[in-house]
Amino acid sequence: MTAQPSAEAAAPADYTADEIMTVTASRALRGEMTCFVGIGLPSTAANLARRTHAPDLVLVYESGTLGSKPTRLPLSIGDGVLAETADAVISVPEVFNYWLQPGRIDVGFLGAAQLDRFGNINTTVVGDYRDPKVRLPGAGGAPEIAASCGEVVVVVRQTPRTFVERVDFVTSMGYGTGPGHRERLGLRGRGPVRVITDLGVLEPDPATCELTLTSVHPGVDVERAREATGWRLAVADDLTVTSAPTSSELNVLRALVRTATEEP
Amino acid sequence: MTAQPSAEAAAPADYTADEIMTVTASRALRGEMTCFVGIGLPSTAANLARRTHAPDLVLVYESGTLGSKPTRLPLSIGDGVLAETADAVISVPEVFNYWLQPGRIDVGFLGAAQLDRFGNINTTVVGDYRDPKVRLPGAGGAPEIAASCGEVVVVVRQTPRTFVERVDFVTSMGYGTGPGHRERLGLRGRGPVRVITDLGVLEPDPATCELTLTSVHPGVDVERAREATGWRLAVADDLTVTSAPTSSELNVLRALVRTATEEP
Amino acid sequence: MANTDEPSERHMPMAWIAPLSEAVADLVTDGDTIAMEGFTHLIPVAAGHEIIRQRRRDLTLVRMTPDIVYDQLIGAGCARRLVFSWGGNPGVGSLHRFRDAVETGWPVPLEIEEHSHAGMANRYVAGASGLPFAVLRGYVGTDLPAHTTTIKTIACPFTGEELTAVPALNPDVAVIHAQRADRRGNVQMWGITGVQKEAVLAARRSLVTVEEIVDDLDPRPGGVVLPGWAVTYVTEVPSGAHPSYAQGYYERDNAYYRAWDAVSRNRETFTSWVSDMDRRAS
Amino acid sequence: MANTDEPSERHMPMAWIAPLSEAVADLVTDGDTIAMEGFTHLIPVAAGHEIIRQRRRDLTLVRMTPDIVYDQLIGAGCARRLVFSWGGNPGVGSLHRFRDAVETGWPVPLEIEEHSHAGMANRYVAGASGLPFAVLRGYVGTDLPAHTTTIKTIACPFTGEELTAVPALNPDVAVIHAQRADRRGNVQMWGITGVQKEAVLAARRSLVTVEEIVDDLDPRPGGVVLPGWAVTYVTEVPSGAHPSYAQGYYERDNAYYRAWDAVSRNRETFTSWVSDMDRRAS
Repeated sequence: MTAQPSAEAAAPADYTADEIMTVTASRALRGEMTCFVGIGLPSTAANLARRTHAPDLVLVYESGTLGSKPTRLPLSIGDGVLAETADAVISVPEVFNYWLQPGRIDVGFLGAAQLDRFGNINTTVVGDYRDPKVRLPGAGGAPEIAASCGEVVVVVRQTPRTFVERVDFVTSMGYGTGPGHRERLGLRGRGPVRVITDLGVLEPDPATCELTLTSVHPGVDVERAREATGWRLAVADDLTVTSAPTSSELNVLRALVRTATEEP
Repeated sequence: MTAQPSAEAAAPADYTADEIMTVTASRALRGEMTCFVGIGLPSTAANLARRTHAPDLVLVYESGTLGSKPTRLPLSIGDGVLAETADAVISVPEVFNYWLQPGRIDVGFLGAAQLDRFGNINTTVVGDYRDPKVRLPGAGGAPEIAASCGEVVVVVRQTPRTFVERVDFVTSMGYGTGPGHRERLGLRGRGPVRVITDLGVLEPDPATCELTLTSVHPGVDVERAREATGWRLAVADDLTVTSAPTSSELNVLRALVRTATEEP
Repeated sequence: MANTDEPSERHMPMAWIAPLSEAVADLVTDGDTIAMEGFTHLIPVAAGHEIIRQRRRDLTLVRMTPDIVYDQLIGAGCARRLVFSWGGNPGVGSLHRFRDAVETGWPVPLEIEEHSHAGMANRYVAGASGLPFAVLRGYVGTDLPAHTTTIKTIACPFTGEELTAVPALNPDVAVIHAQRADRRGNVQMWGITGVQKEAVLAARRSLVTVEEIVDDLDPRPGGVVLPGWAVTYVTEVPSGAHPSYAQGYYERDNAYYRAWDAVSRNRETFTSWVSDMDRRAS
Repeated sequence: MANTDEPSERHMPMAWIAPLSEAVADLVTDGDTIAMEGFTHLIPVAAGHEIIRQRRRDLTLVRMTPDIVYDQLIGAGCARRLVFSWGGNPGVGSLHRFRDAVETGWPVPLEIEEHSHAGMANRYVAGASGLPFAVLRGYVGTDLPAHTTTIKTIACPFTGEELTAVPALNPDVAVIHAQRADRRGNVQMWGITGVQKEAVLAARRSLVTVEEIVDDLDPRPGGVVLPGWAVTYVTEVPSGAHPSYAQGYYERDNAYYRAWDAVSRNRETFTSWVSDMDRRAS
């Protein structure tokens, strides 16, 4: 996360909060990894990584494409470009049963509508399940991505509405109620190792599993991150400042985003 | 079985016992059927049916070929010609799980090393399982073919060694110990509706499920069939004589067999 | 949705080729359970519109990813129950008709049975396999089992390990869209083929709309072929997946998806969209 | 054969490309469980011969259809246990070395664990899926469950119906043969592909021998691609499936299968066949 890319770092005025979030997320991926990619911000970050420091990153989409190398940013999880550029296209049952479930995927990239201090994710409802205030899309592939990938990275904008003391519904389990909970349930993956937001980076405390601010983006102070968090946010003693996006990262990201808005 | 084909019937001297067995077996298949085909005599009979009265017969082989239309007689269950001429080639798990198990196949065509009066089949061992006199190939796909196909047709040469009072090992269940046994176990298919041999045809008695001689091939008398049977063979009151192969059936069969011996 | 175990009901030598209105009229009855599948690609939208036109009611709609065609069916009052794992307008946002039905019961209350993708995919696999249930590692630690009765635990008889079981899906009718079929009703699709084969094989009856019916299906890389004897009806409906896409035929109409957000946002604009269906079709 | 649950052990960015002797030496250890699959087509015979040459012992050999390459491994004394569903010389007759080992214990006693094809296929599926067992409608009414401890019943938690459970297969090593691979070890096969994908995905380590290594895998109808990161070793072995066939490369050598009957029928001719292996290979 904090490794300094070689190209020259840009000044905060030169990029948006979403851009540093996406660039930071892309840096969480290494070239020798397999990555289960959700659509939206995670997909943008994964495609950026593949075009910058991680050209051998293997992208797996739940529509059944293994090793997609999209030439433009896919607009949906089942975009034709994902199939056309894949090493293999398989059925949806197969992607879940043969590839995700056995723990073959190193990192799962998820978004969230609500997230709590133990990294549990809600994408199902706000309010009561049977009488919801807001009915959200639901689980999709997320519960099993969160359970089975070697580790999980969450990419989400940080607001008090999103970062809540307790999620209204656990759609995807993070650390549950704290240390040992995943292990007691027999979940295979390590869980959310990093939450990357538009303000900084949170990582689980090794002892308590509580998400702790470990890095702020340039120009963001701790107070602002605390205000954007619905629980009493813990801050790491060795808090760092995120390396700013380099101009080359930004150029690649912006070119990539342009490919999505130019419809084929 | 006893329907008289239109072309002229041949005299017994004009065909072998194996030929009338194969022709009779082919007549058990109709054009609108799907047929799960084992290699050897069943495959020859099914391919003969497709080239004579049942051109729309759908052949399914356990190697994963659906709707094969082989241009020559396949020499093995995984012959290349089966894949090249199939409507679809699928994996072996899929052929068993999606196609055989749910009862999508009308008729299963099986052979036997031993067969008893209730149509139970042994292809596993002669003698004791742990200390066998003869170790046979084993089950292959047969147990589930016998359980799940709409009905089963057995094609086997009739000898006292093969037609035994009690099989040494039930590899594939026929009627088990008699009426109601299949139903108690929840098997979905009707079981063996016909055993076609080089001497005649046996069918289960509707009341007792015991295999009963219902037809003898031309020139075969009941005594000869009894001698070739290891149990006290019941004979139907309305015993018929099998329609002899027609010259056109024989011509097609012989041409077909020639394609198998001419290696590609 | 019990399995009838009647092979004779489930297949025939070849599929029937008929016009869409006839196929839907013959296959879909009020109260049926209908699965329309397609994962972004090859969504059977035209068939869904025909169900709206024929004013079917009390349907149980099954789909992993209910998107705008299900929003339309729900808003038009065809459904009383939805079995699903993710409902949204991909890349745009909420399904407003779905939310209105769940949150306020308009136009009719919508019961939901909610799963994950892994669970739904395995429920179709069990249905296609003639099994009453499927086993997976799923739902553990989530709140889904507390709200969905069709999620249970099962112990491995060899290791004792606890896993999750979900019941088979055996819809009355599966509806999918494919690129091509031949005159015997053999169906061919390629690109992302999702869970469509399993949906058809799990269902008692099926309808496949296709871009075109051709004399011969030349083999295609990545092609999946469903034999005609495993399909009930095949119907030629060019652009039948619009606004989703059909690889090799047309691209996704992303503008339609974006425009749907405004059309569906309030009941009045949606109601006039439904009233205008016949006019648009002609 | 327990699942180690170590993803890091199971994949890497790409397969290693190495000579056959090196790959076998690195992958196969005395006492391992080895699955060599191929359904008539694409049988990994050359790899089997290399295991004989390296004099591996006490192997548990797994294969749905043990045919002559397993007869050779068994006769050469490599195996102490066989897990299978059909053992024969297809179209010819018995496997004489297999029968000699089972009936008389020569050259070493051979334990057997016997299943049906449906059971074996599902055991690989469970192994590939990271599940400890699979459920099927199988074995009912047969004598197999009385002699095979790895067949149990299981009740559906929704309907109470009794079905059959079999444990996952997770071999130490899977060995298959394919038509082609690219330089990253992505493997492509077509024609009858049997249970090979499942065998590789179920195994801890894997070896794929291929007819040729090419720069690019152009798509093929019916082609199955196994990504290089799911495979441990890829080795170029032209004619590596002989005497079985490789669609698009060579036909089945039926004369070899027939001739094997005489070679294998007695211990002396078989023993000299083994002694002559190195001479024939050079």
